[in-house]
Amino acid sequence: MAETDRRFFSGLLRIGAGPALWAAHLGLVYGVTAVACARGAGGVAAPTVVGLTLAAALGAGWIVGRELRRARAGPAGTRTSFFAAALAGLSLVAILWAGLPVVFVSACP
Amino acid sequence: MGCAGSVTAPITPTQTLPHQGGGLKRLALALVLLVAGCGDDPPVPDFGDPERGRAVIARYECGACHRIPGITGARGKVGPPLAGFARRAMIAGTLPNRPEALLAWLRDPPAQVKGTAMPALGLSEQEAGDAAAYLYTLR
Amino acid sequence: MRRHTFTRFAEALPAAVLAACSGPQSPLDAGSDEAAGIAILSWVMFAAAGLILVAVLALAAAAARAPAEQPRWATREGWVVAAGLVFPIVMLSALLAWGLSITGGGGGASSPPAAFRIAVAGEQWWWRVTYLGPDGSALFSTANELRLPIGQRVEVDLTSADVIHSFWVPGLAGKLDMIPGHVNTLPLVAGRAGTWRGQCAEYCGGAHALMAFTVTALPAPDFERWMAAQAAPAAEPDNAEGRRGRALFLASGCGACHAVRGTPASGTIGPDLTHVGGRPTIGAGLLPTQRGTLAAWIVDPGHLKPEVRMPPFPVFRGEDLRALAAWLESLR
Amino acid sequence: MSRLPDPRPRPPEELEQLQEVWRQPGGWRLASAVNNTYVGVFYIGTALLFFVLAGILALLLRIQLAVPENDFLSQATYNQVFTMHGTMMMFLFAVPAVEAMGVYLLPNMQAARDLPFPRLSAYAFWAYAVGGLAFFCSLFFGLAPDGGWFMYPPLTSSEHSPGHNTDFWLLGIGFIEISAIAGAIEILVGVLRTRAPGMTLDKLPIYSWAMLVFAVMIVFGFPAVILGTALLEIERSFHWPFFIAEKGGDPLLWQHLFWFFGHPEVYIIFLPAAGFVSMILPTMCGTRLVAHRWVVLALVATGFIAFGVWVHHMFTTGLPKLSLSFFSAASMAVAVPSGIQVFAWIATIAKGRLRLTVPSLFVLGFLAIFTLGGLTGVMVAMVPFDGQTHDTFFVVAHFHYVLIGGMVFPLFAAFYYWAPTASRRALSERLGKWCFGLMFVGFNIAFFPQHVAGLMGMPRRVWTYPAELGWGWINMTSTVGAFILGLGALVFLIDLARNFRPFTGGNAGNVWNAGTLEWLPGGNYATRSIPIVTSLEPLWDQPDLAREVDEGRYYLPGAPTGRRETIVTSAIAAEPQYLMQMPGPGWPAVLAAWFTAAFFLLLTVKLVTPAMVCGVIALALVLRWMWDTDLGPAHPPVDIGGGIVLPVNCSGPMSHSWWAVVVLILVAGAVFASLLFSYFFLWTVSPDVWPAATGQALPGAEWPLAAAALLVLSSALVWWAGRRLEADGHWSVRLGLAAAAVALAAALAAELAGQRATGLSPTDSGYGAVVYMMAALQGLFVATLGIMALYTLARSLAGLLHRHRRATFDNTMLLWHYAVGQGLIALAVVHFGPRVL
Repeated sequence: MAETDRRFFSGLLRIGAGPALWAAHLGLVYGVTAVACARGAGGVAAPTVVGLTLAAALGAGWIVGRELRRARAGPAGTRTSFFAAALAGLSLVAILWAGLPVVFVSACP
Repeated sequence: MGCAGSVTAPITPTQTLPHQGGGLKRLALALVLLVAGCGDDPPVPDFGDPERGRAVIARYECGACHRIPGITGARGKVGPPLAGFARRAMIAGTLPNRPEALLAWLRDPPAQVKGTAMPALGLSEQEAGDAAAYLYTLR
Repeated sequence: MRRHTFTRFAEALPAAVLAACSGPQSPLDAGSDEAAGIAILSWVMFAAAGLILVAVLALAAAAARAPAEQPRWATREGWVVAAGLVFPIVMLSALLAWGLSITGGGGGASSPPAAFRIAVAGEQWWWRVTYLGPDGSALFSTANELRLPIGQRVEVDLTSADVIHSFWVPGLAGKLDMIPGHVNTLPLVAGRAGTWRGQCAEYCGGAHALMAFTVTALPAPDFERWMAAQAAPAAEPDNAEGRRGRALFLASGCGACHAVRGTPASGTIGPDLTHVGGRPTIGAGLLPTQRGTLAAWIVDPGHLKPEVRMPPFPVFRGEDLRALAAWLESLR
Repeated sequence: MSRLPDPRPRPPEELEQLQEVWRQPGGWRLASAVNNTYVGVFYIGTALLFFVLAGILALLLRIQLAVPENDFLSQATYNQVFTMHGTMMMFLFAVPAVEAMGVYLLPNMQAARDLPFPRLSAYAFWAYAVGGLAFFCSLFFGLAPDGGWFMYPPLTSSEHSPGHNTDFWLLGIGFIEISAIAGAIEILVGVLRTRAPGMTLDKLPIYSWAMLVFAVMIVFGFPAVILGTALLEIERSFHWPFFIAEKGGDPLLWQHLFWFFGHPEVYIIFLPAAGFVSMILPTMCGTRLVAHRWVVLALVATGFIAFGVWVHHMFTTGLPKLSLSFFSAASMAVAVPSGIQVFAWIATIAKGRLRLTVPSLFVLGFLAIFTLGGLTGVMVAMVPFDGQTHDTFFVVAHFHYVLIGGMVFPLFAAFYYWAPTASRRALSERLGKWCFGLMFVGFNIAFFPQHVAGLMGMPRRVWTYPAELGWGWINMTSTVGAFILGLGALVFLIDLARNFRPFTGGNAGNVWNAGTLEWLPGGNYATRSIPIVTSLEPLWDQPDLAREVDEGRYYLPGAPTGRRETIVTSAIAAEPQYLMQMPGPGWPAVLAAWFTAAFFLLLTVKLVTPAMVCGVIALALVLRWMWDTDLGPAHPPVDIGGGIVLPVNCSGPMSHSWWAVVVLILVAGAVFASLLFSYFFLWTVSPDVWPAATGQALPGAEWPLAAAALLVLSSALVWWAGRRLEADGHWSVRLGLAAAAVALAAALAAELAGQRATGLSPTDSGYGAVVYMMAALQGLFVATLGIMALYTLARSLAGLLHRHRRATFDNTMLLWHYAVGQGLIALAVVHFGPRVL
């Protein structure tokens, strides 16, 4: 693989990290709730969702911080850092929003 | 038509029906009837108001059995279609199509024609009059 | 020119929305606390959306007016971020929290226990309604109508006999689907006396458009009377026409599909007709129940409701048809 | 690079040769054209045809609903017509239209001579056109689908829809799946690898960004519906109960699969349209797009988040409220990027001086309509509100605001904006303003009242309604508006007929004074020479660029290898990597599409033997077309100007075909992931049909272990053959491939034999069905790779496969390793799953 292609794929990974974290979080909280409710174990859903949300939010926040530091460090790849940081920031908001329902809504009907 | 809302006298069986004549004759007859209908001395019936009749017909769902022009959704096929009712010679194939016969028929069909499938729906005299008035607008 | 179009459009908005706030099947004409809560949410969202729309359009119009010199905000990225990113996030966070509190409000431990349960099965294209006793056994079965005691919480178990349907009484609650293999439970609490129209909300083929029902809320004593009457078998006909109608019904095989408790008719394919004359409608909200519409339905249901499962019975004529319809009408 | 533009005179015969190489066939042979400027226009025209046809269906629906208890259309006809309207608008108009615009515009915008796989474009177009028309004609035989455009089982199961109607839907969708995936591969590789030198990702036109996200979304979104339609057709034909509740299937599985595709689909349609707007506004305002990087960010973010909102179509299915709320939150999140774009556009309008041309009007109309559609979108994302408005006319109004506002208005803006690049004359500004006015006013009269109808309780998909509900006046208003909207579309068609003159060899030129490369002068060959790109709007920043490009002063001013060719560049920095030779007009791809269409059509009406004949012919034609590819270093390296010498064609990870196979593998992986989801989903809802509950025996460990060993062996053999190819050990390559194919097939046979030995049948239960479906999917790869192995062998025997000409082998190898990996995961899930779950 050419050097330029490697840069392409590593950039892709950095940019995709935030959204991937959001997607994983959404898939996990949805899956946990679905299985817990289907198997009559609704009690485990809420704490798990809270834990997953905190972990994912920390992860997204860490990506934002790291990319912002990178952007400040030098001009090379600033654009990648911008996209990576902004997408991770948006993902952070989306993760917190996805975790918010636990406060208001009981897990299973 | 300019005569909407007014009610004309029903065609009696003694009159020649327009569809029995040739083209020109039919046209002439139609014109005559039109003039008769819109003339200045229409026999204003005292038995009902066609607009109220429309509501009566809708309320009693006459459209479940009959196709009735001007009534939303009235497309029943159980009974005969009522388009051109005012020009009908007969009611239920046996009664002469006159207001008094129609009123009686609407209030209690089985009492007029024993074997009819049309049930007595319990129309009041006023309702029957209004419904009849509407039916006579169907020319 | 543009500005005018926009302004006019914006002015038309609230007027048109206002027109929708009533009607026999309007979710904004609330008959329960739940529906009222959703209606409030709706109105607040309409108002906020109206304001935001007007603001955006006004901004676009101002921008398009080609000013002598460009406004300073226009070239700033920060402005786009503030208006397009920060503002939506703040607004949506608030809306989401409020919406979630309404979502979470319905169930939970705080709500009173259900007074009783009703099983409703969607079938192409009508509603089989079974009132259940405390032990889950069927008390009686009816069709295309529910009656509820005012102020009591009732749980409706929703199932389907064939395809997916959706149970929706806008005046009382949001809709909930009826899915083969699933039992979905919808709590209903009617806040006042009244009758609401409901309709199947998930396309279920053929006569989906003609699959409605009514829900009537009654004061407790009236409701108890109705329950007792429904549980009783069909009344004995008190005249010759009625007896003739019943005999025809039983002799013509109607009982293969329909049950009339108190007679040998015990079919379960179609609706239980024990008290059909007392139901507001026949054909699942299609026509008011009267002997005329019953007669029309018996002779040619497929014309009134295309693809209906009931076959036509043109064998009933004249007096026979009248008798049959009269008997059914008398089953109150 | 500094030596460009090259001031020296060009050889006189150079332009003539370029024209000759890119000359299009005339007369009826025009149908064999594969060049994007031709296929793109055919494609757009066909999409427009379906827009008109589906629009006429909409008018029929509106006539029926205009008054209560109407009987203009019968119930059965209405149900077919609304299903066809939705299906055609979504699958035969919207997706193909934006894809077609991409095929037409992207190469011009990136100053490439064509997209990297011209015949694939032609194949995708013809399969779509022929299949789509056949699908439409089902209406005339009463065979049109009538289950609604999202075809929920069990309404669409063989029990409740025994006729061919549903099969026609599945057929129609099959075509769109094929052509959408083909188009996505084309566009993805095209955007990443065929750009003008110097067009780094910073300088990539925003429309290219939009199409990049579009293509990625198709790659990950369509597989869910591909699998869903396959499962439904298999259930209908062979009674594998994926969606039948009594047998442990679940109707909701379909809804998950369908909406996992269906919601991203909305953005698949919207993003390219947003791309149009971001291209048109700067031109019309004479200024650069404000917050450019934020707009790109918004496109990318939308592409991601759109995959997290599918459940918001299922808010009323009785899922746990907490689960619903997650998706309510995600639906909020997807609104945010749209906000960024809207304000970036407004800022751009404010920054520049907006010329009120027809494209500008359509863009402004879009802004108004789409904003309202977005706001109602936020409303229906609220679970309680959706409970009341879901499946009502409120939602009908909402998605027409989003789709017509968000896609059709920008598309019309794009038609008016870019017509001068395809036609000798621009479209008429006067007629265009009428068209816009009628469409804008008609649209709002037609659809705004539908919000109100929904709030008065009117459900969607009802062919009639009772008068006493008071919905009559609203529906009448809506119908009047629909006809005004239709009139607007008619004005557009008149304008097209009067002014649109494509294929004349010339065009109207840069009439709007735009800054991007599609406005460079040129012919069928695109631009005479390919410029170095140094900014986002090169035509604004380099006033002489157009002239210099047309004088051949930049890269590749001729056709040095004597064939059609374009420069392949690296994905980020757009550095020239090699020169790709491309095919000219030809029939194999076109005929292959026709026979593919015939195959599916005949299969739908259960004429199996003729269908198989057509299928084999189609396959043979595809192989015939492939035979001319993988040219190897057919020509010594070429000096493209500016001191750059490029090799001709290329194998390995740098080649465009390798990238295409990678994309194909992503598609396959997404299909497989959807199947894995189905497996676990069915386990969640119906554990009672799983072996733990039924006592169903599981195959002994020897079966999966044998299968796994064979899979690994097969991969190893292919890897070894690849090593031998490097040494030109031809017989080892052939033997290795043949043995690998046998091992792959044997692995599948072992898995099937193991399952059969337990007595499990796919028709038993949802469990049996999904277990055998894993094997069936693997079987598809065994068959495909078997054919590819034979084809590779044939090329080897014909002397067309060697060390420097090995793309065919590499692509087969890549897919092979993927299939082995997929097979191993499937074995693990199928055999471990029931033991641990």
